[in-house]
Amino acid sequence: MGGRRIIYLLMIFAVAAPIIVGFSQRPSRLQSAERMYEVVESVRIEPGEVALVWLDFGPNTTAENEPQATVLLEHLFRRRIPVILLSQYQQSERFLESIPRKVAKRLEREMPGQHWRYGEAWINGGFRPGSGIFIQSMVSAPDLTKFLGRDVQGMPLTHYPNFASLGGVERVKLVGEITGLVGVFDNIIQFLQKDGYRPTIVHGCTSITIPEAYIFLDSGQLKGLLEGIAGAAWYSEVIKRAYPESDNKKLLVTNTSLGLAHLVLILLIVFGNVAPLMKKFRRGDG
Amino acid sequence: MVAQDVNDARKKLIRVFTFLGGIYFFLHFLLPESAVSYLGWRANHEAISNGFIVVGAMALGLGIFNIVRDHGARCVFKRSGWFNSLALLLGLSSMLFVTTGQWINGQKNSSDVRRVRLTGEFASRILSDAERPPQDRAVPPLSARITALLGHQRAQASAIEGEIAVSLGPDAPASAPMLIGEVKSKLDALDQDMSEIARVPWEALGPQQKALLERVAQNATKLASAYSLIKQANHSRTRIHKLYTFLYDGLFNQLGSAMFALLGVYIGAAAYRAFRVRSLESGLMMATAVLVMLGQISLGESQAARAGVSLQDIRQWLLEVPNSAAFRAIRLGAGVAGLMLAIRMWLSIESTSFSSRER
Amino acid sequence: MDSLGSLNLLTTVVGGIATLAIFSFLIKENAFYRFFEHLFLGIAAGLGPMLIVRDFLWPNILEPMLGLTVVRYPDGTVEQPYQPLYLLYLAPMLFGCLYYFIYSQRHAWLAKLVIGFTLGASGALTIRGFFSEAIPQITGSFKPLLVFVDGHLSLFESFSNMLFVATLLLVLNYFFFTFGREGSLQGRLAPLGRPLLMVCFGAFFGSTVMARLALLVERVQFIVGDWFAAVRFLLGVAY
Amino acid sequence: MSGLEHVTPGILCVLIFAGWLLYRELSRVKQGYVHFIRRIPGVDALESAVGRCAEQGRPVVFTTALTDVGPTLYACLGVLHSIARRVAQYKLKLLIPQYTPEAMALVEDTVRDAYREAGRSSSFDPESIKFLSSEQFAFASGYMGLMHREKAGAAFMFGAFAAEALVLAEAGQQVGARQVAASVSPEQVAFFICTCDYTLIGEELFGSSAYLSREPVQVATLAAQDRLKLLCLGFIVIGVLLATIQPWAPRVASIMPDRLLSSDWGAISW
Repeated sequence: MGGRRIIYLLMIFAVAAPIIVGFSQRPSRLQSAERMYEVVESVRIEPGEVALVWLDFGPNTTAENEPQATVLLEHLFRRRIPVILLSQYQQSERFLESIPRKVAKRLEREMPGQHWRYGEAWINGGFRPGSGIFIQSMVSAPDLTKFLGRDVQGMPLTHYPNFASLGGVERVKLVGEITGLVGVFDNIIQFLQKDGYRPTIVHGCTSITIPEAYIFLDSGQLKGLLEGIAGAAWYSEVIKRAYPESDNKKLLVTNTSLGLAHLVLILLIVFGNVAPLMKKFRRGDG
Repeated sequence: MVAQDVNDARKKLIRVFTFLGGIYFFLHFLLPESAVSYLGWRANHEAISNGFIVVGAMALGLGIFNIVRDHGARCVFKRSGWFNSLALLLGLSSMLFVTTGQWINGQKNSSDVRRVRLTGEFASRILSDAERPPQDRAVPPLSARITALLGHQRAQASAIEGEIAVSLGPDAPASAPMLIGEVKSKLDALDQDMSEIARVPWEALGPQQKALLERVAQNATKLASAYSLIKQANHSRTRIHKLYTFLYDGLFNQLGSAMFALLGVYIGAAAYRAFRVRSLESGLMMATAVLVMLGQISLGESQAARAGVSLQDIRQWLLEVPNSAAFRAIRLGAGVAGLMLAIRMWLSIESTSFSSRER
Repeated sequence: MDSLGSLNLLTTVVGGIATLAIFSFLIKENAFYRFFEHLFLGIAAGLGPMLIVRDFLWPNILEPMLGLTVVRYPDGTVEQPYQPLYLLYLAPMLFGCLYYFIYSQRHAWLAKLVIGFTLGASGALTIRGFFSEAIPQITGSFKPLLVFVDGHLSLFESFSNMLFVATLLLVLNYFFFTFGREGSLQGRLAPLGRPLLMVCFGAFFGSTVMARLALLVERVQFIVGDWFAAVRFLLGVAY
Repeated sequence: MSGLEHVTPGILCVLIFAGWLLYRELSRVKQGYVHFIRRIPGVDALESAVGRCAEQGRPVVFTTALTDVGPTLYACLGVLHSIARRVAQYKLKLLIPQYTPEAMALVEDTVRDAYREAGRSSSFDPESIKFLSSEQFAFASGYMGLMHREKAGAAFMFGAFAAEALVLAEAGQQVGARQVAASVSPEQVAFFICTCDYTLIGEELFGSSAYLSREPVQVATLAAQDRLKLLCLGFIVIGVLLATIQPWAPRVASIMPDRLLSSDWGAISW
C-alpha cells in the first residue's frame, strides 16, 4: 500500500517539476506534424476563399485538443487566411468562442499595430447538429454564405465582407478537424467531398486515436496530422522557425512534463522487473 | 392454469413488440434506395428516428427515481453516510433547479429577440404576398397589414428601451455602452423607415413601397442581431446564470477533469506492478509499449539519433502493421458475434435471462 | 472588480478545492473525497435528464407538437399552419412511460414490452452497423504479399504485408471457440494468436499513456498556476 | 468508399447465409448434437472468485459500465445471470452499479430471474442495483467509493469501457478484490491486463456466456458465429492471393471479392 503511494507521488512530481521550474526542452520531431505545417503553408487563397476548422472536443480532452487548435489557428491567422469555425459537438461551444480570441490577442501583443478581429480573421458558426447529414447538405449547397446563414450571435454572414460571398464548398481551401471523439472525424472523411472536389484535410487527434488516424494518413485521405500534444508541440516549434517571435513556451513546458512522466513510467517498468529479481538474488545469497 | 395462459400470452406479446421494434430499421436497410423513397421513408426518416429516440428518452426519470429512493431513505432514517446522501440530493436538486431556470431564461431571451426579428420577416412576407398573392389562404388587405406592422414595431421599440435601461445597471460590463450605441443607431434607422412607412399611401404596391419594405426587412434583422448581444450580456449577469456557471464550470467540469487526471497517476502504478516479464507474451507487450512511448517523447529522439535508428519510425511501423492487423481482427470477430446476437435478439430466439420460463 | 470577475475567482477557488478532494483519494478513501464524490454524482444526475429535455425533447418534439414553432405575424396570419401530425409523437411518449412499471411487482411485464422494443430496434441497427463497418475492414486487408517498387521486389514492404496478413489471420483463428479439438491444425495454431494480440495491446498502452498524462499535466498546471494565484489574491484581499 | 445505407446483393447473400447458419445450428442442437467448446480460462476465474468471496463473506460487484442496450449488453447479461445464481446460492451480497437507466431495467430483470432459479426469490434486494450516474467520470468516482466502502471481494467488469476502465480496475486492486474483466474495446484491454487477475479479450466475452451456461441456444449461436467468421477468413485469404498475383495475372485478379460485396443493384443487368 505504501509503495503504491510512493509511485503516485513520483508521477505527480515528475509532471509538476518542469511546470514549477519552467523548464522546457526541444520537442520530438514528428513527421506528420511537419507535413501538416507544409500543407497549411502551401495553401494559396484568393479573396473570398476560406479555411474551415471544426473544433469537436469537450472538457475531457482539452488537454490535448486545445493546444492543437491553438497552433493551427495561430498559423492560419499569421497567414491571414479567413477561418470559419464550426462544431458538431455541443460541449465545444465555449472553445469556439475562447480559443480564437486568445490566439488573436497573443498575436496582437506580439505585433503591435496589427489586428485580428472577429468577423475579419474568423467567424464562429457555432454548434451544428445533424453531423453527417449536415455535412452532406453543406457540400451540395450552391452558396455557403446562404447555407450557413448566421454566425453564433445571430448575425447574417453577409454582414462580414470576408465571408459575404463564399459560393460553393470549392471555395474552402483547407479543412481542419480537431477532435478526441470517435465517429466525428469519420463524418468529415466520408462526407466532406463531392465529384471533382476533395478538400485538403488536416486532423488533430488525441493520443488514443492515433492508431486509427494513421490508416487515413497512409491512404492520403488525410494530408497532415497532429498526434496528441506532442504533435502540437512540434508544430509550434516549426512555426517558431518561420516566425521567431512566436511564444510557445507554455506548450513546450507541458510537453517536457509529459516527456519526463514518460521516462518515469519506463523507469517504473524497469524497476518493476528488477526489484523482484534483486529480492530473489539476495535471498539466494543468504 | 389460467395464470399460466396469461403468462404465455404476455410473453408472446413481448416477442411481438421486440420484433416490431426492429422491423423499421431492418427494412430500411434491406430495401433499395428507390423503394425507401417511394414509401416516403426517405423524407421522414429523421422524424421516424426521433420517434424511436423518444421512447428511450422517456427513461430519463428512472435514474433519478432510483437515486432519490436510495439516498432519500438514507437521509430520512439517518443511516450511516446520510450526510453525504444529503449532499448528493442537494447537488441533484440545485442542478435541476438552476438548469431549468437558466434554460427558461434563455428561452425567454430568444423569444424576445425573435419578436424583434419578426418585424423584418413580416415585412418580407407582406412584400412577397403582395407581389404573388397566395392561392391557398386569405390575406388581409395591404393597409391593414401595414398598420399591424407599425403597431408591432412600436411595442418592440419600448421593450428594447426597457432592456437598455437594465443593461446600464451598476455592474454593467465595460462593453455595455458600445453595445447600447449599436442598438440605438439600428433602432433609429428602423424608426426612420417606420415613420416613412406611415407617411406613404398603401393602397397598392409601388416601387417606393417595395423599396421601403425591403429596407425594413434588412434593418430589423440588423437590429435583432445587435439586440441579441445586449440580451446575452444581460442574461450572463442574472443570478441564475452565475449559479449555473458556478455549478458547471466550478464543480462539474473540475470534478470530471480531476477524475480523468487520476488516470495519469494510476498508469504509473499499473506499469510498475504489472509489466513484469513473466513470459514471452508479457515481454512482447512490455517491449512494444516501451518502444511506442520512447518514440513519442523528445528524450527518446536524442538517444536514438546517436544510435542511428529512428525510434519514431519504429513506433510508426508498430502502429501501422502489427497493431492495426490485430486490432482489425478483434473488431471483425466481435462484429460477427454481435451480428449473430443481434439477429437472435431481434427475433427473440431465447433461452434464459430475458423472457424466461417460469420454473 | 465587477461581479463577473469575482464569479471567476470563486469558480477557480472552488474548482481547486474539488480537484484536491478527488486527489486526496490517492492517499486514502476519506470523508473529504466522499463528500465531493456524492456532490458530483448529484450534479451529474441533475444535469443529464435536463440536457435530454433541453437539447432533444423540447426543441425536436414538444415545441413543434405544442405549436410553439408556428410563426404568427402581427396581423394574425401564420407563416405555416400547425402540423397536427406531430401529435403522433404522443404514442411513443406514452409507450416509453411503460418503463416505470419496472418498479411494480404485478405489472412489471408492461415494462418488458418497451424494453423488448428497444432491444429489437438496437438489434436491427446492429445488423446494418456490422456491414457498414466490416466490409471496408475486410477489403482493406487485401494486401499483396509481394510488393514491387519500380519493378524491384521491396523486401521490407513485403515483409510488413506478410506480417500484417499473418497477424490478422492468426488472431481471427484465436477467436474460434467451437472448432479446434486437440491436435487439429486450427487448435495447434490458436496459441500463436495470443502473443500477437499482446503486441497490439502494448502499442495501445504506449500511445494511450500520452493522453492520460496530458490531463494530469493540465490539472497540475491549473493548481500550480490559476488556483495558487486565486488563493493568493483572496488572502491578499482578506488581510 | 462511399457509406453504406442499404444492402447490396452481395451483402444480402451474406445476411441470408448468416440467418441460415443460425437456423441450422439451432435445429442441430435441438436434435441433441453436442458442440465442442474450447475452454476459456477466464471463466474458471469467475467461479473461483465467487468462491473466494463466499469464504471471506465479502460482497461481489458486477458492472457493465458504459454498455448501452444492445448485443454486448445482452451477452453480459448471460454472464451476470450465472454469477447472480451462484451468488444467490452462497447467500452473498451482490452489487451492480449502473450507468444507463435503460440498461438498469434489463439488469434488474436478469438478476431477479437468477434468484428465482436459485430458489431464493425472497432474498433478492432491488437496492443492490444502484444507479450511479450517466456521466462517465461521475460514474467512476461513485464506483471507486463503492468498492472502498463495501470492501468488495470480487469485481467483474464486463462490456464496453472507455477511459474510466483503469480507474475502476485500480479501485478493485486497492481493496484487494479478485478481478475479472472482459472488454470489447481493445483500447482498454492493456489496462485490464495490468490490473486484473484475468482478462477476457474481445469476443471471448460473447463466448463465455455460452461456455458458462451450456445453454442450447447460446451454444448454437456460438457455433453459427464461428462459421460466419470462417467465411470472412476465407474472403480475406482469397483477396490476399488475388492481390498478390495481380502483377502476373491482372485479369484474374480483377475478380476481387470486394466487388461482389460492394457493387449495388444498378451493377446487375436484370
